[in-house]
Amino acid sequence: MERLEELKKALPHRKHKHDTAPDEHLPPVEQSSETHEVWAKVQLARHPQRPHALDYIKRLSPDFVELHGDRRFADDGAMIGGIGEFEGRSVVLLGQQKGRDTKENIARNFGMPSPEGYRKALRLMEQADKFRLPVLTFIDTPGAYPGLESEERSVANAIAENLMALAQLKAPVIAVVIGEGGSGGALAIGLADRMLMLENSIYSVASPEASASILWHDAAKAPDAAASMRITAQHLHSFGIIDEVIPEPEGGAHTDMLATIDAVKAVILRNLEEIEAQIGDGSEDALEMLLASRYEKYRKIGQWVE
Amino acid sequence: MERLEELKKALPHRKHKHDTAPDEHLPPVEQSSETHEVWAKVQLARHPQRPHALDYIKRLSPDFVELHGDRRFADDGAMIGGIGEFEGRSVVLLGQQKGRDTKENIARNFGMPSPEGYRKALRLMEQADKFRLPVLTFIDTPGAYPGLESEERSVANAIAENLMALAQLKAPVIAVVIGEGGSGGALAIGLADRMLMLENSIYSVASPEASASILWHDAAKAPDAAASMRITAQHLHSFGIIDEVIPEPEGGAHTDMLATIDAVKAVILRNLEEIEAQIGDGSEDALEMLLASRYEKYRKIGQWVE
Amino acid sequence: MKHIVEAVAATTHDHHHFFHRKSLKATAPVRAESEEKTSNLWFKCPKCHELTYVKEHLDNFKVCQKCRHHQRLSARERIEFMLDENTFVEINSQMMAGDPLHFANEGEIYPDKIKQSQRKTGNKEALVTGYGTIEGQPIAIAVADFGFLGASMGSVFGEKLVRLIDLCLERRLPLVTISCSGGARMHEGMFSLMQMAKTTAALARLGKARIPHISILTDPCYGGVTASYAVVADVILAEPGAMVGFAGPRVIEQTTRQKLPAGFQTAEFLMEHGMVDRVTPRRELRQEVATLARLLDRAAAPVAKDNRPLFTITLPKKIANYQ
Amino acid sequence: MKHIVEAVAATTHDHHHFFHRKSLKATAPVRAESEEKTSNLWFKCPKCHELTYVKEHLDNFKVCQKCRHHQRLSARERIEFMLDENTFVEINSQMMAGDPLHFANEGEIYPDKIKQSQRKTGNKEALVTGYGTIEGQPIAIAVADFGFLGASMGSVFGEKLVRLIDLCLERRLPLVTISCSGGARMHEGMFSLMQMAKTTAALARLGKARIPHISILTDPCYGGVTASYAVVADVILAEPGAMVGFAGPRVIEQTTRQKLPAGFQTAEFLMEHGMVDRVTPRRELRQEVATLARLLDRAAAPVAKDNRPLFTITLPKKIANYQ
Ligand SMILES: [Zn+2]
Ligand SMILES: [Zn+2]
Repeated sequence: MERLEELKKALPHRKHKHDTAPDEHLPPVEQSSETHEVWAKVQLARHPQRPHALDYIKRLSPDFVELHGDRRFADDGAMIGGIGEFEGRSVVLLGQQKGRDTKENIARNFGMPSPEGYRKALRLMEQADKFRLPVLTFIDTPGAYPGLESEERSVANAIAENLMALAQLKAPVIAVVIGEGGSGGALAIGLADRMLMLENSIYSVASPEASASILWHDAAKAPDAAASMRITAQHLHSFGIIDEVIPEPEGGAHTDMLATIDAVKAVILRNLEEIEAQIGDGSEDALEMLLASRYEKYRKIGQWVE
Repeated sequence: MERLEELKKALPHRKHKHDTAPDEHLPPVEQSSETHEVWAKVQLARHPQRPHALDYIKRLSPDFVELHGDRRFADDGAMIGGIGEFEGRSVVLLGQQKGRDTKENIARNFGMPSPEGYRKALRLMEQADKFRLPVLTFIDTPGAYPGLESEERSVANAIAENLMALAQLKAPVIAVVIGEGGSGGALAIGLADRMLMLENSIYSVASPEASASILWHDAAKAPDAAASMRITAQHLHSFGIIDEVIPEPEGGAHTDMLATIDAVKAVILRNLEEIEAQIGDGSEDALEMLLASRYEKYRKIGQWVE
Repeated sequence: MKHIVEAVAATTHDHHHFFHRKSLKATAPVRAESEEKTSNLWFKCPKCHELTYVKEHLDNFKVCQKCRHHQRLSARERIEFMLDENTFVEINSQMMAGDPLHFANEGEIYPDKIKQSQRKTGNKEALVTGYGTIEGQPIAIAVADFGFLGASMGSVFGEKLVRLIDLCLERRLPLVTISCSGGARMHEGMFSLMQMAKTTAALARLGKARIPHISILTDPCYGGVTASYAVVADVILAEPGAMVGFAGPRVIEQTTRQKLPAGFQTAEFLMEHGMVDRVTPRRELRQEVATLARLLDRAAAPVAKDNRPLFTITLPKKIANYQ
Repeated sequence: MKHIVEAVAATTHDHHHFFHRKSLKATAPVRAESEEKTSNLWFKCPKCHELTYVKEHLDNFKVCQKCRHHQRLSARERIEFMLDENTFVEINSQMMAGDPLHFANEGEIYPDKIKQSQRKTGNKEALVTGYGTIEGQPIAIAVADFGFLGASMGSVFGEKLVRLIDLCLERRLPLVTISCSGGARMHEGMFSLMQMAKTTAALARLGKARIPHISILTDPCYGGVTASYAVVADVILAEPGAMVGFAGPRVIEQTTRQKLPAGFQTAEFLMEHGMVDRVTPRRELRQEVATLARLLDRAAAPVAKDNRPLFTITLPKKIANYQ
């Protein structure tokens, strides 16, 4: 599997062109070995001992102060938010948080946020905008919680308003997929200047299981769905949808939590410093340009023929 | 009673000074006739046939489009909001709405808004700020609904956030007390450039009944509380807390709804045109000055000794 | 329950003059929804099984006179109904989906699925965009067609909407979106998910320019569309009975084992929960949207302190050539 | 339930060194709350009836070691506890209430009620304002004193807070408010209600200048204060068990006949309902407020496109003479 991995990485990173037919064909899907390899990544992405959002947050920002509640309805344990210092500057940190054991998983709804979780994030995004604080987000969720109350209090509205806030946030935004990037529920804290993914993390429009049941009415075919839906960090990097793949220790992040977290920390810092250099004194003009380039980043994503 | 009324009106309108001891004494409270006269006003303010917010809104803005919901939790029938045309310009209209009969009163919670009612108003204030639309508010409520759920979803937060939005709203804001101005629940749509009151309307820090039970542990003493708490339009005008008292037809607004509404309409239009003249082309500088003068209006309210 | 045809005709007739002279042309194919169809002459309402002359049904914009059931409309029908006659100018009509994932499903490749939908709907993609007037009010309009792969949002859907927003920014045209969607365009994977961010980020620019966005939610509307541009609007209208939500009822029942209440995720449910501004019957939509656009269209472009535009909108060079 | 005094002293003692060297001076009168007081030597917790040496009780900032009941503090005690020693500079200490309504209640006139409270608390009014440092972090601070007419908000309360905000604007000092209130200052009628608008409008200017406001809610906090400046803050902390709400429990029960749940309107209830950022034990407040102020104090003043200040703050001339 590693060999294929090397081969994959050797592929030149193609800056996808959005307004002409895809000029070269991706290698066809060899059902078995590709499926097997991708599914291994899915299992690593979901590994119970994989570092979670709070593990990163507390290491990157030792004096992190968690801030609770959406000031409307409730506090949601599946979404962590707060402020802290990161390498000498104040930042807002956000992340979906899974539980380590059943008890914590129940308290945190298995990392599946409800509308109030996204609205807590919204409130903190608005605070970041007010004080011009960079925002670091750690994405790790199977998706937004699909419950009756999520529809009553409109998780759809909450996700959309987060996207609006992130699109207008006048400070650097850096998002990292550290495990599972579950559809819109992940994207709701994932509209950023830099989109990073850990090597064995996944990010998909629908979970492999959901995709399999939609496509073949058989959730058991999740591995096939995972392969054909191109949900790995490498695939998404090749599509230009994410900006950088962060290597993990051999065998996956859970084998060496600290090394993984410090690797992520270094990549975040480099990307943040690059953006801060562009912003310079943080004048309104410079921040308008930041928003313009953030917009262009998403404007370019898509393939069509005219 | 009218004679006393004339006499009252004849009193020169005193611009109260905030930083020196009140130089002349208000006439002492003659318990009976003053109390009787004030209580008559309270009853007129609460008259079941008195014109309600929607009566004004529909006459001032025939093409009024009501907009529902706070986009967070629910729609509240006790608060009306929407947009419409008023004398050639687009405006946002807000008001607390009482019911005409028991059925409607139950649907509208007797004009006592819940947190979602204030948050609907907040959303429309933000829309008015976005499109620089003047805001006209019609105040008529016994107060915010004092319920278990009002505390769960924090009506206090909702009121405070409305005050913040109104303080920063970059367009003219004109508020009119058309009936009962019930404490913070009324003020939540009442931070304005111009504060108007109908002649027989009342505006108080607590309802006469509540004041009586606080002061004398006897709600039946409401008439005495009403008199000593200075809650009439005339009193508040003399304190400089409101800017203008709008005369009502003889016997009260309910005796001639149309005449009352048109009187209110004329006063609103005059005040709005005055503010619009100051704003001129609506440049950011002009709007900053509008906010500064709105701030000064409230900064001056208060009497103390140094 | 069989109505006397005349009575039906009579009542429908009365209704007729309530509408302005517009009505859906009889030529429009009456099969946006897989209803039982008795014959070309009669239309049978899927909800109350009332029989109506097809002509009458079209005159009433495919709304059942008896039970008010709002039948789905294709994008063409919707545009024809909403816009003043002959004012619609379509833009970017030729854009077609790519195939970034080389997607194949049970032997059928994505490009073939696209061709099927094109034949079925007459559109090249699920979103039709352009500009025109409603009751004389100039607007830009984007209409989703459920007939085209369930109006799923893929790269073309996103790019066409964003180009329409460029037009709105350039000409200060209010934006009207009429949405329905079965969810993401699975065939385009993460390209599809990212359209949520792309379209919403474009709306952020529209908002900063103080140009209004009026969104109309029509049956059915789920997933990425509902969680992006369709609910970030100055006014959100929904058609009566339209089913609108994020997760589908089946998924919710499976995940939570909860019994879903009657009327769950209907437009009325959303209204009660504060999520839409109004539930507006189809025949009142034209008037209401025109009024709202007119009221909100007056805001001047934002001017900075020194009267320089508050921000410069970088528009792609290609706005000129639209067709 | 009587504890062996040594044990109490021992446990208290252990706790002692956990705190920085600060502790409330023994001289501070231990009667902010009308608790049963066994003698000057002992303090009996009103909640769990635990007996503690007064000295120990003061060392623990009047928090019961057994049940964590947070006893109310006067403004002086609060300032002494929160600020680094000898750094507090009081401003506007001489402002006193007027009597706009010539208020009399059962033969007692308002000015006399004021004098009573002044004797009782040593303050001229219910709000004490000034500036100093917390763990070295410079801040401006406003503390309400429940002993002064129930910390009801009248003209002086409002004006002193707004003048403190002027100071914050002038020196870019983070604002810390420590609130408690029984509600409006009935004696000043509508002048009191209007302080809600006045104080919140001042916070709007503070926010525009990107100067942080950290609000601490302490027991009890109701009415106008809770529905204005105290909940419009960048961070809201609440002391454990503090009762915070808008309408009092009695009023709610009378109006709705509803049975109120256990813990209704406690700080923990607010946290569960998303209304406060943290419930912070008293002895952790200093550290937490200092950290939050430091983190949020770094934002530069907002600069317009041409680097002119985004807005000019008109400060009243009188900022200079404070005392
Ligand atoms: Zn029917
Ligand atoms: Zn105790």
